[in-house]
Amino acid sequence: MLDVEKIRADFPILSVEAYPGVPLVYLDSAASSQKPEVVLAAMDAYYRQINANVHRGIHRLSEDATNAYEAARLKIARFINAPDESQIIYVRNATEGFNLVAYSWGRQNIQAGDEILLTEMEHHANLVPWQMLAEEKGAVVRYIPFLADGTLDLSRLDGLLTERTKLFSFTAVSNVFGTINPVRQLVDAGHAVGAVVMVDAAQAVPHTAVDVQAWDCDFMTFSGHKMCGPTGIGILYGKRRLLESMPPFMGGGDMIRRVTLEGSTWNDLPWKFEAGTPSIAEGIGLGTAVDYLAGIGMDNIHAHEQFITHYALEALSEIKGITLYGPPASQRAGVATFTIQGIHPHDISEVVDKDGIAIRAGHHCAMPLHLRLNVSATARASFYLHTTTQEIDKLVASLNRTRKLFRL
Amino acid sequence: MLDVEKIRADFPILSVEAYPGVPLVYLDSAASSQKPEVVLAAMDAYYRQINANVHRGIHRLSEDATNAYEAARLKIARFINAPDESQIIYVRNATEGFNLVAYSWGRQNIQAGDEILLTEMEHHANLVPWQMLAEEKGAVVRYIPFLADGTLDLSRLDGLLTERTKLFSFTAVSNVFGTINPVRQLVDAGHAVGAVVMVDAAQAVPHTAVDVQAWDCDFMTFSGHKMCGPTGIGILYGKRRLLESMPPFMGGGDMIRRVTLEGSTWNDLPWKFEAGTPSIAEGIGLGTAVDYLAGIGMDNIHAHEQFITHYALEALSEIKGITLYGPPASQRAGVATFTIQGIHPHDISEVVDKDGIAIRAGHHCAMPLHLRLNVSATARASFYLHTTTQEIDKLVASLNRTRKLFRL
Amino acid sequence: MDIYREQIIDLHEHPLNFGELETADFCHEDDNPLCGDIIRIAINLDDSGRVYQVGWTGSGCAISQAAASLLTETIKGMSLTDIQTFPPERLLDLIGVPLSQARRKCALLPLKVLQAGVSGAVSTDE
Amino acid sequence: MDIYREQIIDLHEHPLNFGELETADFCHEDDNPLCGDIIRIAINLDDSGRVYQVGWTGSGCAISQAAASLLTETIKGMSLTDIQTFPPERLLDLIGVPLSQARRKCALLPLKVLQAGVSGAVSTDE
Ligand SMILES: Cc1ncc(COP(=O)(O)O)c(C=O)c1O
Ligand SMILES: Cc1ncc(COP(=O)(O)O)c(C=O)c1O
Repeated sequence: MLDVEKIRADFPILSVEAYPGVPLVYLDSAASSQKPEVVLAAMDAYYRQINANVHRGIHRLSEDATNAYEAARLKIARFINAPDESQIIYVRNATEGFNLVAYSWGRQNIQAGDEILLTEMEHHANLVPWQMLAEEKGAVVRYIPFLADGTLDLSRLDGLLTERTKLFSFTAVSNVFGTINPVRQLVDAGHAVGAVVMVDAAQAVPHTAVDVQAWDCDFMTFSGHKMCGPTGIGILYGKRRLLESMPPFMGGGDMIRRVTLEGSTWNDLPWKFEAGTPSIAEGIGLGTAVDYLAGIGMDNIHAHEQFITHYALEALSEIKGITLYGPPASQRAGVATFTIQGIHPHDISEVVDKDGIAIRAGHHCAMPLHLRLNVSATARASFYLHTTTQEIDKLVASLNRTRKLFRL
Repeated sequence: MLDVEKIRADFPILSVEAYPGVPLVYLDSAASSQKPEVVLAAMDAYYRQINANVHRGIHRLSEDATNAYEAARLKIARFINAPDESQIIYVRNATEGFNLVAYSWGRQNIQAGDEILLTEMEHHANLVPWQMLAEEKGAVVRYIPFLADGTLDLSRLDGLLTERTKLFSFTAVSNVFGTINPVRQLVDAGHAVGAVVMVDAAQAVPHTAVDVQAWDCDFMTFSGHKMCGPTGIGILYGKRRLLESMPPFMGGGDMIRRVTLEGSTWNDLPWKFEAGTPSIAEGIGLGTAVDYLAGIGMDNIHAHEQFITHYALEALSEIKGITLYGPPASQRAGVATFTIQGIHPHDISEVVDKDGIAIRAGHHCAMPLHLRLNVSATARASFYLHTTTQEIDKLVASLNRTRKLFRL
Repeated sequence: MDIYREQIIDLHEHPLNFGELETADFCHEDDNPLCGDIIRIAINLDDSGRVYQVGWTGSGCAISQAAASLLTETIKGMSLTDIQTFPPERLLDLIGVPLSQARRKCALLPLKVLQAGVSGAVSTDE
Repeated sequence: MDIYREQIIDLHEHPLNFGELETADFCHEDDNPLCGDIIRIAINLDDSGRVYQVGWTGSGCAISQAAASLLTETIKGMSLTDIQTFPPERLLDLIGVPLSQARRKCALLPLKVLQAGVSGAVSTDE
């Protein structure tokens, strides 16, 4: 198990007070994680010692910057067991990962009448780009529904995956239910009908060991800011054959081989997809985050989150009037989403915030999921490697106080 | 005038040694600028004290993060005199600014046979996106040539701007020649034929006071990393009427108003164009950079660079076998691009680097410009508010030593 | 715990002017999709064109609900012009707790609905 | 100043095997668009299929030029198989100065051109 106190000391913000005298209890890691000292130090060192534009310079700073930036890419490739670092494309966030595939692969491969299969538990990032693509091309978007326990209704898979399905994209882990989906099984089902399969790993890579080759997915994307890395950086992974066949997404410097007034030719992977000055400090920061997580061990992190999630679901279920959404702890990641009868989630979040507790309230960028649940908003507490049972106890106590405040 | 020694103390990297015993002489600001302490401190403080996802949270960190991120937008709006901060769209870099307009405005407005007018001195960022758009739509790209002194051949303007010209995009300042183009005159000429006019301000905003309302341009873009800000952030400015009429670029969280399984509606400006978790620390860093630059005064910075550029062109012109490209110092920004007979620019850059001097060699992402000059590469020294005459002297001495090394 | 004033909790338990009107001179509904709050306000005017009856329905957080109660109570007797020029700050003052930017949207939803309703009624009249 | 070995400067002044061949068994040209270096290599083989004459032309930085001189000198007497298996490290050793990733591409351009030329020649034969 983790030495959680030692880990907490790695995160400067965890010793900050939310309000004077009120320590911060950060239970919003699923929205964005906090950053350990090493990651901040790596970015700071970059700016103080080797900051320069990459790839194009012969001077020392530019070489050092290029080496650090590309070394980070290699670390990230290893972290998700990508066959080669040229398949690791730096993007801003998971959202850009989806948009890159929708614009580049999608506009080349999706035609009128083709089907795109998603699920009803997707984040907007894995809904809107495909809806936009489908609208442009006259394609059809279909959705796998979920069951009352927040798991996918796999009995519908056979009917929904057909030879018309050109793309199948789904989340590895739901950001609302925490549901851990059977990725390999879904990838295989997609491949069986000839679909290209993309996995939303935004809530998976930060929390469990991910192996893209074991998943066998064609594309996969995630965000750095949810995994101890900085904002402004994310990763798109793709199979080489697909990435090579795709036209570029954005045009500009670095992504070209040659530009003339008549036209241009493209650079090799991964740079073909990285136009303009990249997010250099951010790439380096993410590389350091990956080192940090790997040093602790993704299996250890997962085990700790399992433990916390069990504890939290148990404790929360004692609260009167609470509804908990999603599967049992053993089938989910470190997320506990709930409503309390008679108190709007916004009010819950606002009241517990005054106890220093950061949870999220709203639709969590999953409006269709909430429409299906027939609630306009839920409250969500989410956990990470630094979460303690004491923090869960504080949340429960604060929620009980909130009920009292609302005279329930 | 500037107190350059005081300014130099603001930049931690300027006291770093390039090699043991060899101080760094950074003459590559046009590629990417160095960052003052205040900018690094602002980002560090963000991560240590208020890091959280923005816009969607009710807890204290999220509110503080949102306020800081949006306050930065307002500062940037004021810095370029935008009418309203909702017209300031955060992008990754200037390159993404062009691509956003090409994809969103361009695909909606450019048709077969339409013309896009650029210039032969453009950076790839202002070439490739339009070539890709033109190829998709069957439109035609035309180019204003430049004269021997590196200024635009304005006598060609009348013939090239016609009622077929739907878009006119040009750089305010050439990153190779340093040429300061007559922006307002060009904008007016474009508007006179009904074209939408976009300005590449990547080399302008860092170095001179820019007023988008005085320019009257329809779109304008620049990068944070060239103006004392972090990597991973840039700005697209647009006129409200245009931005409102445009479809979104990327789809995902934050840019939507409502998402259903059937389709989505879009958020207000500027968020309609900002999909997913944004570059929060980077936006805050850029806001601080703008404060820093405004505190020193853009007119003071420009005057200092004028002084340095005069000095540099004078000193460099003494070197035997040198060819200097571009207009006289009074008509250009702080850039000196040159070749030396008998030594390849890569060799020049590599040799002076060992004297601690960072200059750039290559095509500077302006291949068509170099094709027209009929050279495959040039060397470029570029200046900023911290550049001193002593640094120019060192460059000149090192270039003379380079000639000796090459037995010239 | 004084995050929410007693009054806001009171209004949450016992909203003012809550309910449909049998008939209404005009009514309007809108929502705040980002948080899911939804408000519908119905108005009856007297012969001098002033509000004499108002009812609201909807669901949402305590802030938007309290705002609906307070606003509907305050506008009784007002003319449509009074409503159209009703300053948002006045509603925020009525609520009387400090609100973040995000929650401000909740607080102002009822006013947005009301003013949109009035605009609709006025322009239909013309 | 010992950034570049004397030999590299020598080769820059007096390149080896520089020039066109009157006739050639095969020749190939390629460039490194990112830096603009361009190299063309022409080869004549003897009856046993070994290189007995080689000429190169092109322009570029001192590193790519020195590499072209050193490589063309080294391959004399080699078979096409020898050339196809010529290890890049060997060329870097011949150059003998530490090179960054960016400059490595300059150094290896002549080898890339040569091996592409050989591949073309071999596949045309078959
Ligand atoms: C004139 C000009 N335009 C556009 C760019 C592109 O900037 P970025 O690479 O930050 O997108 C640059 C810088 O490289 C530039 O100098
Ligand atoms: C499952 C899932 N997918 C995608 C995203 C989008 O991530 P980002 O906003 O960093 O692009 C998120 C996070 O918000 C998420 O939880």
